[in-house]
Amino acid sequence: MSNSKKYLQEEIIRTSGVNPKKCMRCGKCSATCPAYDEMEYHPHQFVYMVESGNIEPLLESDSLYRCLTCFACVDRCPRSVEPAKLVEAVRLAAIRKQGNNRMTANDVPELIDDETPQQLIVSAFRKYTK
Amino acid sequence: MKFSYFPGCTLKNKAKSLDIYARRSAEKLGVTLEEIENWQCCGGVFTTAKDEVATKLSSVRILKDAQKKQQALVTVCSACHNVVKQTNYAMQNDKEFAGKVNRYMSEDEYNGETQIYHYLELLRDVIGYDKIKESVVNPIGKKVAAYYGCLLLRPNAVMRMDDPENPTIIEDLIKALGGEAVIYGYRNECCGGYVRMESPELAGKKSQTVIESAKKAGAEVIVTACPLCKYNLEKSGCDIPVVYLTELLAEALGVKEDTNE
Amino acid sequence: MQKITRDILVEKAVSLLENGTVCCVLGWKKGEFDYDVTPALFESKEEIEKDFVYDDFCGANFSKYLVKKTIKAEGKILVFLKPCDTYSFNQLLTEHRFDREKVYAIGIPCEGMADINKIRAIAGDGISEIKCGEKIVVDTIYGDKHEIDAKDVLLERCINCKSKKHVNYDELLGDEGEVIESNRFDEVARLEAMTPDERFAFWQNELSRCIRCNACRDVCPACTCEKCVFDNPKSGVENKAPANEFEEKMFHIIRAFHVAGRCTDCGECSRVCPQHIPLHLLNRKFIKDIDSFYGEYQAGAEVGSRAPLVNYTTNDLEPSEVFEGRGE
Amino acid sequence: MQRIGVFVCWCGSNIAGTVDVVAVAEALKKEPGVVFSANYQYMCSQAGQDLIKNAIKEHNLTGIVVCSCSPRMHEATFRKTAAAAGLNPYMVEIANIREQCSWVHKEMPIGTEKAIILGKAAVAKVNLNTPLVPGESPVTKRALVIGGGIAGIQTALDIADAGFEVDIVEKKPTIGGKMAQLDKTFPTLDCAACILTPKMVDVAQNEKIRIFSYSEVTDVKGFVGNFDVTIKKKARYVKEELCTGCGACTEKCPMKKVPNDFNLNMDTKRAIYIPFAQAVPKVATIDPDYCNMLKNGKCGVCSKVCAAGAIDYTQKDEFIEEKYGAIVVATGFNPISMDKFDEFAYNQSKDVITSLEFERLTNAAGPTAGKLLRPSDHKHPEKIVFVQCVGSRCDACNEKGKEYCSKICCMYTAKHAMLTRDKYPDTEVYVFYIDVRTPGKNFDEFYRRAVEEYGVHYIKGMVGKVVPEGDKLIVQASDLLDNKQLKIEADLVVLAAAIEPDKSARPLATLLTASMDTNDFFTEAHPKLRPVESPTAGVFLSGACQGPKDIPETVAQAGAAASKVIGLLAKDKLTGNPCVAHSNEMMCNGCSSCERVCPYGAITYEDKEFRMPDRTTLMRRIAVVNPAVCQGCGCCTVACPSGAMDLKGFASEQIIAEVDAICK
Amino acid sequence: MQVKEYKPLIVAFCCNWCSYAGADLAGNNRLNYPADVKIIRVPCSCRVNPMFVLRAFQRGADGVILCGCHPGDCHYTSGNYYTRRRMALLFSMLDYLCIERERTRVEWVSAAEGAKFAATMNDFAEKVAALGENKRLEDLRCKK
Repeated sequence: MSNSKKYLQEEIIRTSGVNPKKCMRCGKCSATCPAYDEMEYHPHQFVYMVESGNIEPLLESDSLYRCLTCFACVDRCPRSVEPAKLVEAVRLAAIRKQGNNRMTANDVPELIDDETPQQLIVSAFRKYTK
Repeated sequence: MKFSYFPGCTLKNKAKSLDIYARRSAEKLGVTLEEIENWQCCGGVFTTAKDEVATKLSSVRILKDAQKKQQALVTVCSACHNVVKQTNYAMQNDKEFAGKVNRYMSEDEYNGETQIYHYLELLRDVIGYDKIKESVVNPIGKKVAAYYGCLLLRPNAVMRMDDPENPTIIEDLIKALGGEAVIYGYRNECCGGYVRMESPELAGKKSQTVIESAKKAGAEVIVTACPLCKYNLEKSGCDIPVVYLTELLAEALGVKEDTNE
Repeated sequence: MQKITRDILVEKAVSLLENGTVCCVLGWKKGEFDYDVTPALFESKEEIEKDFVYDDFCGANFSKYLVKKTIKAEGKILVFLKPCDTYSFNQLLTEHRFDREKVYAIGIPCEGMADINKIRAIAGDGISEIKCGEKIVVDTIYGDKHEIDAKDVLLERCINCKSKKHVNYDELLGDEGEVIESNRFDEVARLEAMTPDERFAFWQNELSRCIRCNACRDVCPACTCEKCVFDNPKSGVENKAPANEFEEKMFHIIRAFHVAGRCTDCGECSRVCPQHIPLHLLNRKFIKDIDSFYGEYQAGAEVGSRAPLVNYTTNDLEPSEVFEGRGE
Repeated sequence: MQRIGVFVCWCGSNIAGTVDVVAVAEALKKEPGVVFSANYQYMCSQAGQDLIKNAIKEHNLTGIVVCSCSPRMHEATFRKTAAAAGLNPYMVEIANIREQCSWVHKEMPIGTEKAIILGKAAVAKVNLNTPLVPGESPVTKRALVIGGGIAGIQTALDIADAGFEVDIVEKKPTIGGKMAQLDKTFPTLDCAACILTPKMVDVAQNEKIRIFSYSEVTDVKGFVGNFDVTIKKKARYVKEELCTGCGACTEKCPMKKVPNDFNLNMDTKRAIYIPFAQAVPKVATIDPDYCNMLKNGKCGVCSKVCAAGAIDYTQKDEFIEEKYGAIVVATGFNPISMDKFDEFAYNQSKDVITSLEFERLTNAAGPTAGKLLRPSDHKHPEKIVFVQCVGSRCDACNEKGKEYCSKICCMYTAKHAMLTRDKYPDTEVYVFYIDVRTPGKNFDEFYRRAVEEYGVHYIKGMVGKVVPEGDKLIVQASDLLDNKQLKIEADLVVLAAAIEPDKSARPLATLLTASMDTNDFFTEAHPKLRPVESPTAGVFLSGACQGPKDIPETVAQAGAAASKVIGLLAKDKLTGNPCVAHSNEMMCNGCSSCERVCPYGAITYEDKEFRMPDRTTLMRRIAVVNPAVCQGCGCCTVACPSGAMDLKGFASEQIIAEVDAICK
Repeated sequence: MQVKEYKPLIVAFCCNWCSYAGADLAGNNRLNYPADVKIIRVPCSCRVNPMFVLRAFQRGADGVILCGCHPGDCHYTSGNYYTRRRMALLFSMLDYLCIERERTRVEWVSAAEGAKFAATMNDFAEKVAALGENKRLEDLRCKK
């Protein structure tokens, strides 16, 4: 593994607090995931790809923004791997890069209606911007 | 009984009824909710990354304010509750994180001492469903589907509210209010949450699954504690009413129409 | 000044003796000097009324005496226990050293006991009379009179009192106190923070004064062995007097290790040491280490608790890890 | 003063190449107590041993030191040599000058100097040696087996076969255990009852075996060869000796709504019941929680219909005290509770069941008479999903499950899947697995048959959620190889629940002072070399109480445990290791420190009367070591504050003498 | 003047079941370690009384090492767990009294770890040799 890959991997493991080596590849996270069908890479792949250092494809993938952070995988994982936290760390690694904000304030008016709760807007900002 | 109370931004705006009925019902049940002064938005979602500090400070401030008043903190909105509770858990268990936060904060150290109740826990554990049952004046008399979503119950290691896979806390409340609780499979499945912003289709699909499941089980009304859940369900073509559980409660307790106003 | 007076204790002792609840009373008796209070066994009302004292010099911890006295006594023995004494009392019960049924224990409050050495430092030599009251009033043979505030001359162990709570008694006189957050480990921490050479010099200075009088051992409530290893020719460590320079150090390490996990930190060893060696700093080192390695443990806090040295967990600290994580 | 002989071995050039053996022998001759010293090429040879024997006799030696190879090599040899010459074998000490000297050092002067020091240390020790005689204790030639499942049954039969009396204590009203609840057994698919019930009958008919059913062990005292055990016979309100097992009472009892635990509460029984037709003993038992007569004195039907007059509503628990030489633990296992795994909806739908419940559903004597019908509506299920590893292989931080693999689930699931397809070819069967683990004779072949011949769909992946919807169960699962999330509309979901030791094991272990691991499985004396013995002498392990096991393994271990018991009971007396702890009662404080650290429970306390110099007497509490139980680790000697406790053969004095000799 | 080369004196207490066998294995494999190391066989590391350690220092040992089975592998199931506590506390106390901490050690050596035994002894002997003679525990008042 190249140094930059290794650094990225360490960074993600550190910020997520997840040890992907604990995974026994049962796939229960992906079995449980409500956003599975919309994802290019599924929760168990996140774990496996972070473990093997193959993180670039994840950084580029929309899958990062499909995770609903519903914590179902965290609760059901028999190995306490907590895949959602890993997805979150990879997402942060992506949007923390300069110019990688996925949404700007200008986009908002178009996306909302009269009933949109504030909660949705702030949540989306937390998720899509740094 | 007095508690510190954090309504959160949506409850001051689009979800006013969630807030107002919570307070009225609490008063009726002998509990005063004292709103924290000068609170800020919790941020809507909890960022699990250990190095995210600034985004969690507003939650810590809320918790510290409650601590200063020596009160337990009550929240109603599922999202606020989740964020504040997860932040508090991190303050208790992640020394490094707590250290960083405390360096930001000017005053005394905070290490997660504040006790947090979701409004439902306040009803179940502090007031008691028996007492609520006695106070009911308008029994609901409907088939009500409790919609938990994800934020109330998970992650269970932090939330510790109920069995995350087979919860009863809302169903028991519905029964106490004279309604019939409808059990259905997707009551703890995510509505699609914030993804509504970017992918209404995904959010729509998730919400429809929930709606269909509830309807199949015979629900006449769905209750939730989360403004975003309500919004998502309603935007996804839900043809049965989605109401806040505080509204249901206020109605049953006969305080929905405030005679003082 | 003590909150409870001699008269209350005497009245209590006499009534329990007269109504037959107890057959004798373990209490404090005036010695040659006012400050020289000694433990004594009183068997009659007259003896008690004549000689019983209770003042700022009643530091003696009676728990140990119960080991021998209860075996001989026909009935119950009345014993007065200050909060710190009750911990020793419990520890001895844990070790089955006496029969609880043969003791009537009265917990009495304690405001801290006076250190005669500190009084001497103020009043000088030639103390002829000391009266304990609101103030400690000292007369000397040279005609000087000193009024001293008891708070200024407390024993070290009382300054760092760890508990005002009685953990065992049949009857309590006065109010029950609380376990106190004390600073008793500060001095140990200060020593730990020294350079090895400084610390070596410190201990060399202290321990080299030892005259092996055995006062520390004889007063220690944890030292109740039927036969002490230092008196046993077969133990390999027998010695009566320091034969060479190593041995007082050896003596004190072994003694501290012997009581490790069982020492309640009553501080009697330092109180009685005629050479003023701060022996409690050895015992407290063990207590501090035990607390930090294996979780907090207070010997004698409850009867029957399992002392840290006769206990383990499978993930205990390794001896090699002892020096890690101290910023060294 | 001892008269010590020193014998320095050359071991060819092994020692003599690096150590000047003559110089060693000469130097040691000057040590106190040494009266003879010799060197020889091979001390362990016959000639070498003769040299030692002759020297012992000729010089009236009271102790010998052999400077040679490791004591682990020849200590036993030289002890025998000494014994042959009339010297107590424990008066022999070995100085290890080969493995720990000549072989690890290169230069002669260094090797020689060290060998002399090691020799001096050995001489110093021998000077303080005392003759030791191993203790003897008699053996009660009877065994107790706790647990009457297949493990206990097999152990009892094997022990009885060797001619020893055995008692089985079983807490349920009948022996048989889990195996009696099973339908077929893998990998041969013979019917469990057909192979188990004959063994149960054998037990009942064997004159050497007594069954205490509906009974529990409440107290154990004593030690290997001499256990005193108290057994509580719970009141069953039926006189065992009178009951004929005709079953009339169980048909007439008006209390019909009693959950039938034998069928895992999937149907009901009466308040007076016989668990199943082949129960042993075939005796009725009244459940006091449901019997109206016992609860409020109103009924008495069973008493009226019992021709044998066996019903006795006034029966009380009875305590029996028995003596045994050996105890076998065979307390077995249970599936874990599924309460914490409700993503699988076990508590939400009757049609989500555990594998053991599935066994009952397919068993001809089960609640559906062997027809596979769903518990909710008794319909025939058309699609069944089996979920493997439910609660097994969980992370230590995971508060829900067990860390270990439950071992038997892969095989029984293959069995269930295969039998379902065999009997109901129209039923689709899915098995979700993480790994299929089949290490056993004919096991993998069996699993392959399920896939290849019976068309069971094995899918690599786990089930994430089961949603009851209408009369279906929506099973949401991963297909990892196809990288898909599946949603299967199933009629029945079967969970392969992890297994755990029976709850009665932990308190029993405390009674026996037998050690357990964190999962409450009993620990072996050695995981490889002594797998059926507990570290506590005289306590043996049989079956799943030691770890998850299938039937063949259980039976094998049961036989192994029995052979160990037989080996013990065949002896008239037990000879112990004489190097055991010993307490000097004059110095003992009775403080219990030694007892707390003893891993064998070898130390007890007694109050002893001491005569004092002034002719008075006093009672003191003192520690007493049972030499038959002590294994000689010496932990107590350090825990003892007064130094009253010492270890024979490794006494403090002796070790200090060695230290002194080395540090001189 | 010729100065005699300083050789440390090291006492090693080894449990019979693991470490003593490990030492034997080091011998079988001819793995060298200094002859300064002298082994005393004990049934279990828990037989070693802190007094023995002090005795060795008193009599001039420069280093004392205890070897036992790895935690969890004790022949007597729990002996080494007690050793671990006793020695952790003893060593900490010796350090408190300024006995150089490198003079004491506990090492877990299994019967299969001949190489570890030799490596441990080499390392320990080297560290002790670097400290020089044990003076502090031998003599307190005179040798300054």
